Amino acid sequence: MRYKNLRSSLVLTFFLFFLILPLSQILAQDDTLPPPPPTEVKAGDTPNDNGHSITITWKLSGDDGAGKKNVVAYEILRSESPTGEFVVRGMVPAGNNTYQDRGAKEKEDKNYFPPHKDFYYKVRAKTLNSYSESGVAGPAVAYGQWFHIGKLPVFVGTLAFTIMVLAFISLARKGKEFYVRPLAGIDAVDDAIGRATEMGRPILYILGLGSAADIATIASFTILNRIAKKTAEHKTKIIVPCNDPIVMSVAQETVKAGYLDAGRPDMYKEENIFYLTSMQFAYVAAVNGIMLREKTATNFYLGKFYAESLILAETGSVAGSIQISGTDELAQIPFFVAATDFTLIGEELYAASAYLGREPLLLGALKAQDLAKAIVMLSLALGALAASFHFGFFLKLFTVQM
Amino acid sequence: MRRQLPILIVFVSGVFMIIQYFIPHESFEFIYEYAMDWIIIIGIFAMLLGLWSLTRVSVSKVQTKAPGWGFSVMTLIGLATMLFLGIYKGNKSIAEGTLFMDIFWNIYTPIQATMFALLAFYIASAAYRAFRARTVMSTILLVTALVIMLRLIPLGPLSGINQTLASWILTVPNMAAKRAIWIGIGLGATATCLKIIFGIERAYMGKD
Amino acid sequence: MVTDLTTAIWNTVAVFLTFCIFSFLYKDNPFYKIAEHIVVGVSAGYFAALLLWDGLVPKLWEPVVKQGKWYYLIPGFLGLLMWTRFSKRYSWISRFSIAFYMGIATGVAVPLYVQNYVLRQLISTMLPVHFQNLTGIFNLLIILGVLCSLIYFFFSKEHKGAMGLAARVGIWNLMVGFGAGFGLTVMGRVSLLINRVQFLENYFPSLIRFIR
Amino acid sequence: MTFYERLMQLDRRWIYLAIAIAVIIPVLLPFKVPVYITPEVRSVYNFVENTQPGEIIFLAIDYDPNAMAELHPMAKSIMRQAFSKNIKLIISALSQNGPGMAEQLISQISKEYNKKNGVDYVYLGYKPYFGIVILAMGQNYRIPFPTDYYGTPLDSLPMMDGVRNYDDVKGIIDIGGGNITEYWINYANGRYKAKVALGVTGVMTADYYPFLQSGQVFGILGGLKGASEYERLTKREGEATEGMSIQTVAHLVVIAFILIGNIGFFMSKKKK
Repeated sequence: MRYKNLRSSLVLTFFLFFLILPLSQILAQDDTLPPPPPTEVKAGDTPNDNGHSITITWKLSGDDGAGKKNVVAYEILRSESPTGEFVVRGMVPAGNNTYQDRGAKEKEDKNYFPPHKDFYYKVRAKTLNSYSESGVAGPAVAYGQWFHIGKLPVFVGTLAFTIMVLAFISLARKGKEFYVRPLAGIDAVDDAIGRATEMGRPILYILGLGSAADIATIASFTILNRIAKKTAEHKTKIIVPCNDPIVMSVAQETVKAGYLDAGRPDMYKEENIFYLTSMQFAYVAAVNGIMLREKTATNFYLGKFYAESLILAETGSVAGSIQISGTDELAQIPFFVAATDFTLIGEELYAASAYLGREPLLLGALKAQDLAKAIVMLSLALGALAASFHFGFFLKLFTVQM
Repeated sequence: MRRQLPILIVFVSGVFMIIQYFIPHESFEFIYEYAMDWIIIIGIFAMLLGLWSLTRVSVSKVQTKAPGWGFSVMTLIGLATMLFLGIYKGNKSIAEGTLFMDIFWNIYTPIQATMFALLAFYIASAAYRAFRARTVMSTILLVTALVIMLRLIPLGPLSGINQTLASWILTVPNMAAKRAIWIGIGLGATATCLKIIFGIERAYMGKD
Repeated sequence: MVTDLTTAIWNTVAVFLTFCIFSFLYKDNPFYKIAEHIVVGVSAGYFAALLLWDGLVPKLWEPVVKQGKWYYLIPGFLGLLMWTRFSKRYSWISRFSIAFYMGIATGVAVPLYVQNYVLRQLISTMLPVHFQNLTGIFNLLIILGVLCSLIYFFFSKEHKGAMGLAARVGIWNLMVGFGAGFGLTVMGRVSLLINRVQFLENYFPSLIRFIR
Repeated sequence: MTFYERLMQLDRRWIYLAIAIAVIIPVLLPFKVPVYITPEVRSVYNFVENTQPGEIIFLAIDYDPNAMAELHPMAKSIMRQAFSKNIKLIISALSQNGPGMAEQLISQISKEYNKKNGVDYVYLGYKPYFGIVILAMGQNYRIPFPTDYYGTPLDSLPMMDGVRNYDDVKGIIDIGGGNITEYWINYANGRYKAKVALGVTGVMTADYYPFLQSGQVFGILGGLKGASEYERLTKREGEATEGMSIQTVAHLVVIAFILIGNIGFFMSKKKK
């Protein structure tokens, strides 16, 4: 089939070269003459997909970007048999030589693309008033893959990092101790809880606006647990208003566990970890009220925050509370840095629970993060060298092809 | 049973979802979509817990006549009204033009827009308080913020220089800062997930 | 625009609530408390109704009842288990639902964070460095900025000596980013206030016209 | 407490009051503050100024109502400038939700200057696949648009007589709120060597400056600020100038308070 295709396109090229070309020069500006057709059309399963797509490639028409330069677009046509009726499946602008013919995976969908079925393709080069068609390519069959080759760098990265984390944790388990440098925001936590105790005022802990599926919120749970333990030891009240019912449920378990760790399960009060509303600014309005009326001595803002970050931080500063913040939401870090006393920036938020608990296993995971960072930095330096000296292959190692 | 089995569930579902990402086949695509629906559906059911919590806190304020209990009555009325209006006519209850949506547009929306607008005031007071040239770090913060804000101020020929400087800040050091933070977040978040999946961090599950 | 009595009343409510919130700038007061408490109840009720009709119905009711996807009963059952939290004695059963929730959420996140936050940022920072024009030099500065800022995030090494210097440059670079982020946002926040003032500006004349 | 210490600890309500005044007064009593005209805006203005009456400029309105606040003032100023100089316009609207909005704008401004459709301007309207449309117009406007927005064949419009493609217009000004802008640069300029200038939203501005440096575009109007500069150049101040004046004053207030805080800080430190 392919061979025949090639031959027909050769014939066509020959024909074009000796007949159409001189003619077209005579009728130089006449767009009614068809352009040379696209050649070497190939159709095959789209790699790394769910099995509802075929990729078509071709060689550009002679008038695309060269010759008369009057090709505007390519149309891609499909048929179920080489001689059957071809229907237009899509169009791409001139200069492009690939097209992915994809469809829905649901059988009931109008645009359903059946896998494991033979299809034939043609590509049409279009000018203003005319077009020309390539030979027929195919049959091509769409089928799904069981591994996404383009995601290999992600796979390797994930696997390597997982091994590093587990390795350092097992080292820690064997009793190896890891040093961690002091972190200003963390050192402030003890002082802040102590201050609340002295003043006899409650501590406010805000988990942010994220759901329990946001990793920043999950990191915040781990910090909340350590802080709840400390507040239980100090017999200080901790208030946790939530904006998501699941977050509330998990926060209740987390705080309760903290009180148990401190040996004070009797002091745990579920009603202090409550739900307000899920709507952003209604929630913020209520938290503002809590800060001013409960006169909280210390406010923690740790998790996912959006525009409300600054409203909370400014209201807290009006109330005279000590404020410790941390988020992975890039746009909000500046406001926390400006308006709160201590800010855990990005990765520091994720490291905080290890710092607070000083549990060796978690410190081991921190060490793994540092090792990964060192590898990233080394790769970056090598990558920059590779880019400067045009070693494309090195960059490809890190490129994810979706 | 109370703790070990949930930890095992986290491990199995977590590892499965990681592997799923690398398999483009449609059977796994289906599982992914199905799993995301699990999260949504569990979240929807939990809403009743949320409503119960809000009601209980408000009612107990009213019962104990805590300071400002009258305001809690307003919360309860607002909640009950919206729940009733939002349910009594089936799924037509939340269509445009109903009292339900009128309340949304004329009570919720103006309050949320005004809360949002408060930021114009707070950004000014935060800038006043925070941007003092106390240390090298705060001076850097202050100077960059000034350069960026001065874009909008006519400074004659200096505006041209400031414009160049501002767009350099945005495209060079600002870009570098973002990238570094993102990489750090990527590693930190991944490590946090792994700690959850492998059951090293399990406080969120509660004890007993 | 005020055109009839209903909109006149609604608009007046909206304007009143707008002033209630603005009054918070002076200090906490009963008017703010009114707006605050109403909006908490109203928004929670609104959200719950929305979850019911736009969440529960299309995600659970329709798949099971209309499309016969019985397997959607499993997450429905896990959802029901969350309600064991109403009882102190059986609340531990809700852990099964939470376990699935957390397992799925963290599992989905791992490769995405590795890909979008680590690899993608890494590859877009692998820029060619040269000295033919400013771009090549700026690329070098970006790379150095990223390296120093990453050193700042090292937890297991003390920031001393060369490492300390790099970490300090790193945190300075981060501060430049934060200053820029802060400065850029002022304009958007002022726009929000302008919109609010314009809302009030439109309300009063149109109310007067209506009363006349 | 000394005077300088007091400067450091102003009650924040004074700051709120200053911001309120800075925003409310200009909304009620419009005024204008001086504006520095950046060269990338001036070059767009000069380009239109130097176009001769009867020549054609291509204006691409590639945004939808979401971006109106920032981009509508640009489109208005440019259309007014062109019509007042009897320059003809070919206008397209390739953003999916934009054509209706663009039509309203065109009919409004053309009435102001008593300009006729088909004679003084042509409105092509919308076609899907903007990449292909932009490429095809480089061949001939009639490929993607056999008729104009109102259904009249281009061949029967007097203004389109002998006007085939980008070669027959003086240049292209694309006002865009999304990724269509890139296609004008890559296709119209990259492939057909048309002169292209841009109007973009504030958040997009920094991303498009590199194209100015590389000479692929000859001018950029960036966000509300670019729009207000343009209004100032065309001596017809409108919404952009008003909005920008408020912004300028509000920014000045913020900067002033930062300075006050720092003066207080330095002076009280000096005393000790």
